[in-house]
Amino acid sequence: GKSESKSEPASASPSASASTANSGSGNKKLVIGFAQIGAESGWRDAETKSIKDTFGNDPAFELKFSDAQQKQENQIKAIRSFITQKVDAIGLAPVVETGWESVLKEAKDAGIPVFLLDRGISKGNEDLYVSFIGSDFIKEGQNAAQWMIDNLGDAPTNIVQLEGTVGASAANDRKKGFEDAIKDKANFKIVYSQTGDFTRAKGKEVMEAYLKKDKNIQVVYAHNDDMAMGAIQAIEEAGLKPGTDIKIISIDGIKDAFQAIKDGKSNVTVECNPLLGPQLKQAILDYKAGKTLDKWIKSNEDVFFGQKAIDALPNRSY
Amino acid sequence: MGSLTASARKLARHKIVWPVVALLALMLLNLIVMPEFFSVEVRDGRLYGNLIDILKNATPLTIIAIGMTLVIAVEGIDISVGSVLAISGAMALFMLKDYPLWIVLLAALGTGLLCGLWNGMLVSVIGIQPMVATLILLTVGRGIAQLITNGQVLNTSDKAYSFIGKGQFLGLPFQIFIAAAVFLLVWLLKSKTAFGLFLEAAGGNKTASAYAGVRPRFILMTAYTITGVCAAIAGIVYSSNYASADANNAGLWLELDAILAVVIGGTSMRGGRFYLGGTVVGALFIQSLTTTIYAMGIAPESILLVKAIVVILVCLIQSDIFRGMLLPQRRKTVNP
Amino acid sequence: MGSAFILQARGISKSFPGVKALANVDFGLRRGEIHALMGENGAGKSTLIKALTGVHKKDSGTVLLNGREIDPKSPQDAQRLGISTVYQEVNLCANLTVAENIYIGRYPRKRGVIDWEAVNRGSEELLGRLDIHIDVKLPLSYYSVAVQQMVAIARAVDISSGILILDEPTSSLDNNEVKQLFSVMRKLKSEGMGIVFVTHFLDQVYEVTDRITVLRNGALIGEFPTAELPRTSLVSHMIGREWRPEEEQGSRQKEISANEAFLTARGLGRKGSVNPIDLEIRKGEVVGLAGLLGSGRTEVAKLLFGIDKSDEGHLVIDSETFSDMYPQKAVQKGIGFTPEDRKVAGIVGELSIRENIVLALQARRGMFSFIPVRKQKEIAQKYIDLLRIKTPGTEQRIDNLSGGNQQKVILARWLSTEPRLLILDEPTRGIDVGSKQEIRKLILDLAASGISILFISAELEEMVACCDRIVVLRDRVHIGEVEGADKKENRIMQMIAEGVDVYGKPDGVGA
Amino acid sequence: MKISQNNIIILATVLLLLLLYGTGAYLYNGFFSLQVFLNLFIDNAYLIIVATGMAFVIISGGIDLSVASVVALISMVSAVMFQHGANAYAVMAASIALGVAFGFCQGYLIQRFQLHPWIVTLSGMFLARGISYLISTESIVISDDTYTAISQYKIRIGGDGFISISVVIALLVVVLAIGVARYTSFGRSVYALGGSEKSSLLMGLPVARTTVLVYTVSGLFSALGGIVFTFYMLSGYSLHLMGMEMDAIASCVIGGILLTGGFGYLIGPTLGVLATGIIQTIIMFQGTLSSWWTKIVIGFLLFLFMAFQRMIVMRKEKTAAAPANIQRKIAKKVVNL
Ligand SMILES: Nc1ncnc2c1ncn2[C@@H]1O[C@H](COP(=O)(O)OP(=O)(O)OP(=O)(O)O)[C@@H](O)[C@H]1O
Ligand SMILES: Nc1ncnc2c1ncn2[C@@H]1O[C@H](COP(=O)(O)OP(=O)(O)OP(=O)(O)O)[C@@H](O)[C@H]1O
Ligand SMILES: [Mg+2]
Ligand SMILES: [Mg+2]
Repeated sequence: GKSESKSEPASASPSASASTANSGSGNKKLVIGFAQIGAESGWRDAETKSIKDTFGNDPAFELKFSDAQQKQENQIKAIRSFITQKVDAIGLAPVVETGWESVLKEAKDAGIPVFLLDRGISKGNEDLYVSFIGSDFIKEGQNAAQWMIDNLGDAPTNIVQLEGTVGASAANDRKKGFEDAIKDKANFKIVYSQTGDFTRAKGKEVMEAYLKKDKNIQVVYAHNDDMAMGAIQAIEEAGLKPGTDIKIISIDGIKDAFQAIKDGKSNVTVECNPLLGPQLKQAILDYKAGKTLDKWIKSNEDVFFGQKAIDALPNRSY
Repeated sequence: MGSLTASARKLARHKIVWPVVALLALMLLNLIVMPEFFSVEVRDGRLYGNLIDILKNATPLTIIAIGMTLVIAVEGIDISVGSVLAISGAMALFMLKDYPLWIVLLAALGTGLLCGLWNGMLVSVIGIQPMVATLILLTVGRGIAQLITNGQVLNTSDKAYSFIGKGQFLGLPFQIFIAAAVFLLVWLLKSKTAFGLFLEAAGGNKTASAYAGVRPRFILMTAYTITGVCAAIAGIVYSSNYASADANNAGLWLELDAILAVVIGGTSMRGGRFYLGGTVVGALFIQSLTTTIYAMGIAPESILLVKAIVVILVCLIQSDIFRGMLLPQRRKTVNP
Repeated sequence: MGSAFILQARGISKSFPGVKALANVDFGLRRGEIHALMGENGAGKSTLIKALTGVHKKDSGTVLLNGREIDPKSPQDAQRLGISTVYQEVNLCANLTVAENIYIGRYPRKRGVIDWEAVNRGSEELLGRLDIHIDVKLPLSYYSVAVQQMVAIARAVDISSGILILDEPTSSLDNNEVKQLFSVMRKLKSEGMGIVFVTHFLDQVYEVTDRITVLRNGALIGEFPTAELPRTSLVSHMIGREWRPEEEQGSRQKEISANEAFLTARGLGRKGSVNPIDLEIRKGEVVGLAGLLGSGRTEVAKLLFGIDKSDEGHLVIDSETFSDMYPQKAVQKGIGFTPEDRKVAGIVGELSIRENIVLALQARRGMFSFIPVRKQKEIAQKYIDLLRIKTPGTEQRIDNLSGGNQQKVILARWLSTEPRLLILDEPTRGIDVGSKQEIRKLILDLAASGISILFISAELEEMVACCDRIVVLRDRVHIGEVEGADKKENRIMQMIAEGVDVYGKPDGVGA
Repeated sequence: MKISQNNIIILATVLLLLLLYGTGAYLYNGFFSLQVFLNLFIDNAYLIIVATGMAFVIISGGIDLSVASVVALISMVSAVMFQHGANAYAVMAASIALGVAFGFCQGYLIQRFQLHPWIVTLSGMFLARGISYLISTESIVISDDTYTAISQYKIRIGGDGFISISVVIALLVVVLAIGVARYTSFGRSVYALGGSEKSSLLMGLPVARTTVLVYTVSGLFSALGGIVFTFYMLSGYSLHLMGMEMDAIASCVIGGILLTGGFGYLIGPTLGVLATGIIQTIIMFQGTLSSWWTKIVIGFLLFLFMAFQRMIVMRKEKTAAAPANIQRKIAKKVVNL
């Protein structure tokens, strides 16, 4: 306890000087406040790490990072606190689309630009932020479906969908994108759809139950890789071959998914890139330089399967 | 006839009856709606089926609920069990890379022991109220687990370690035997030593038990420590079953299920008498409900609703007053 | 006056699982009388009261209030009907202040909100009438059982309109409080109130009551005018066999001063609680602790047993010196302690009689030398028989026992540890005449077999009869000791009153 | 000098709050500003209200785990009602009715069937969330003019500081609660019930009614909290405030309310909320902690707070002397023996 509290004033003093005299002068550090959702998954941690590395390693910036423990109220509190600390820009990964009007308006009134990361906010509030940097969950769902349509053709296909946490926007959109894309393909049928809470454990448990019930399953579509990893275990324990007997499609692109594709246990992972730090930094610099920015800066993403996935594996950092 | 109803009434007074009835009712429902639910076949020399899954997946919950029973018996509560599970799982997988299995297991169990001691100390020595004392570890514990895993999901392919969670023994999942062993140990502690008596006395009336020469603080400490160790065992089983340690999600909200299992099992949250057997049945009931929900294909949005209604029904069945209301005519015949 | 019944109960029956607590009992309370309800422990007195006031649902029978049938469903109902009751165990909320306990549920109001001024003033007055002068703004838990009992009485007296029921209100009061209570009761009686009074003190019955109803084993034995019922026949009715007054025990004469000391306290004290005290208890000696309510007797006992930590002085037990005593160690050293407040510090309500009895024995033997259940049952049964505890079996929950029987179980708990020193704080509280004598006899027998006893009782008479030596406390200070010929009630009282040791210092007592 | 146990805890808590706040102000520039302080209230108005409602339940010896879900449900119901063009005041009325009905049902189940509050309110927690899910799994924006206006209205205080209407509501609610607890029969019955249910019954208190009412009050406060929270968020979402019930309980406990019932002041929850709020603010101003260190530090600060609080209380308990006046009076009585 002691050593900690001793070191704190030391680290706090430069930030204090920065935040008091930050306005405009180019030589001063730019103070960025980032309101992260939490650390609910490895994906999220990779995003956090990317942001910390990007700004932490750049002497021109100072990062104020806040972890909201998955709670919107905490994110709002964090933004309020950033406003009172007079930061130069705010980054926000909104935990949910709605409910940001008041606080973002306060930020706007205070003249602080806001950048959204990896998730958007509800329509009609475009004037409250500068840009949204991130991917399109609906598109990810569509991409997942597209791979299936491309590779499985017209064969009658029964699908198990492992949904994310009920109510989470990633779950809602990945479901919507996927279901819309196969709506008019009669051979694709989602036979079971259940939440796996984005976790391996639940993914496995749910899949176990379905395997007992039904022998006629061709595809597992999981809203994230973790649930797919769980499902793969369940399929193996049922004496079937994941990736062959039952095809595995998932989203996110974590390292384990690539490994699974390499091992032949999974088929495809749709990337959802968490490494948004550099793009955020660029956007802030551009904004400070007075450039006009796209409202939606898409993240660099891809769909990985087969050899492509195997080739990419060594470079995966999360 | 008279003696039959008399013995039925005597039976009804046993706390274990109602959780068993609830479990049977749930199974009956399954039997009617989906007979295939009960099919058990032999695959690769082991039993395979929903019932086996229920037993298997209920293991971590059962083990933790057994610990929780002890804490609740001394009028306490431990809401940090989920976090402790996460820490011990993370610890195990983190060490597995570099250390032999027995050290890994000892370290994981030791972590749980320390966590339990910490909770026990806060509650019995410093005197912080149990829910908040364990809330501290609930918060800190996740942080520590994430610190160990560096925020990533750790994986393992260690065969020996995987055996704990995935292995088969006598055709059954090995974890079932772990749960059974934990139950047996705690049961022995309860009924072959005076621990059970002291625990119930301290839970029933701390002052009076202190006056009788029992040391309630020591008993409290022990109860929390055992719970910590139970959570650690559950953490090992859990991480081994899923071959991964997920610091963020492992054991999330498990404390609520554990408390539910204890209460469904007939132990009162007000401390005192506790029923280990009831707790096990309660845990099995909760897992059966989950598996049933999956097997029935209930929509994800409705799961909570179903769970809420079932829990209330089960508790109502356990309430003498409610049963009395349902069977008013029976009362009259009982009394004269 | 007059013989008009205000409360009349006919054919009341009540069973609990395994127990027929009341069988077809009639009871009548007249206007302006004090009516004693008598019976052994477990006779059904409290159950009758609870059935009348809606705590228990009676199985059958009718209750008439002023000739009209009533059926109160809860104490609240009964109160509304004008029946105010002090139940046997103090039933107040220890977390609330004294004043609140008196006024809760019927606060005086000012502008729609509770008038705390009036509450505090009113309760001071009410307690003043009982000659209790305490800070009414402190939580009730600060005060001893005796004070709590007086508070409960004050509350009930103030609520009552028509009928007042007092279930063993005097069990832990000393003479002075009892006197005050009686004067209040007489006043209420003269105002036409009917009062039901339960007690095990025969003196009190004859002092204040007009009529006696006797119960035995849940059945009505009869109703008698007090003046026409001699004591011996009252007791005979209660116990169901011939009672001879000569059964009253003789007092102790044996010389034990030659024995060596078992326990010696040297300058043992605790700030704010007990002034440093020297105390010696020899083997086989019965030492009494006398003093008024709040004089610190209980606190001395707690210090000796280690419930409260002493902050000065030390204890010598069997020539071993201890400066920090705690109950477990005390138990291991062979000390036993029956606390005065059995509800808070004595029984573990949820557990069975068996478990309550073996608890201390087991604590003494430690966690791992477990007494098998079969053996536990034997031990429990032995003491149930020895102390004549009225219960269907060893597995009965202790809180289903009558008050007196619970007290016996606590006594059994300590007897079963075969202690070398037994500290008895009001052990005969709430115990019926017959059993009380047996317990006194037991104490003497124990002492004869070499066990030391520290005896605290509100009844000086009882102490004088049992003790070899009596230590007198006043305001938490040891002011003297009496033994031998000095051991007389009035001398002790005088010592307490004067606050000094008027008879000089007996040997072994320091300043 | 008499300080009852309640007072000590409150004093200790206030002392520690000042200490905590002072530490923050010392360590971080800009921490000691009016608005940072006012933000504590703005951001936690709903929590203050909910925790105060919870305090009644806890003092009565019960617990209410459903509060967070009820708040979420109310945000959801409000949003849906607005979608169907309801009037803002109708929505508020409906919210209150919903909360009260919900609380009443829980109280009824607990009282009538003697079920343990943990279980009933745990089911209530599942139920309220479950209903929210059924209404919609998506979050819904609220764009009602009245709500927006209330939400954005700023009440200026001392120069450039401001608070929201919600803060005023919260403070009013707290004052009201303190009054109810101290000056009404209901309030006192709650304390009695928490002290001993059996004694309360034998003393003739309306135990059944009080029990039901306590949960109804908690439902009402959850509804008020829900309305205030809806102002704060202007959205309905079924996942709002996951786990907030623990925050509310913790606030009560930090504020000196005993979970075993019978003890505590109604100002306690507010102090508790402020304590956790300040801890969070310190962490935000610190601004370099990783997610996991955030958790560890929050827990550690919470631990320090509780440990110091206990230490102060224990010291006081030790030195608190027995009431001295009783002995004097008794000495006089002896005369008439
Ligand atoms: N709730 C209960 N459940 C079961 N048995 C009970 C219950 N209450 C009382 N009894 C039994 O009823 C009988 C009468 O008890 P009661 O308390 O009326 O005795 P009492 O005359 O008041 O005795 P005491 O003088 O010891 O207070 C006892 O045998 C007791 O064990
Ligand atoms: N925790 C406490 N705080 C303040 N006062 C207390 C506390 N405990 C006891 N007292 C008071 O201290 C006084 C001494 O109590 P104690 O029980 O030792 O007296 P006693 O001599 O045993 O008398 P009796 O048992 O007849 O009441 C009592 O008046 C009691 O109210
Ligand atoms: Mg009685
Ligand atoms: Mg005493």
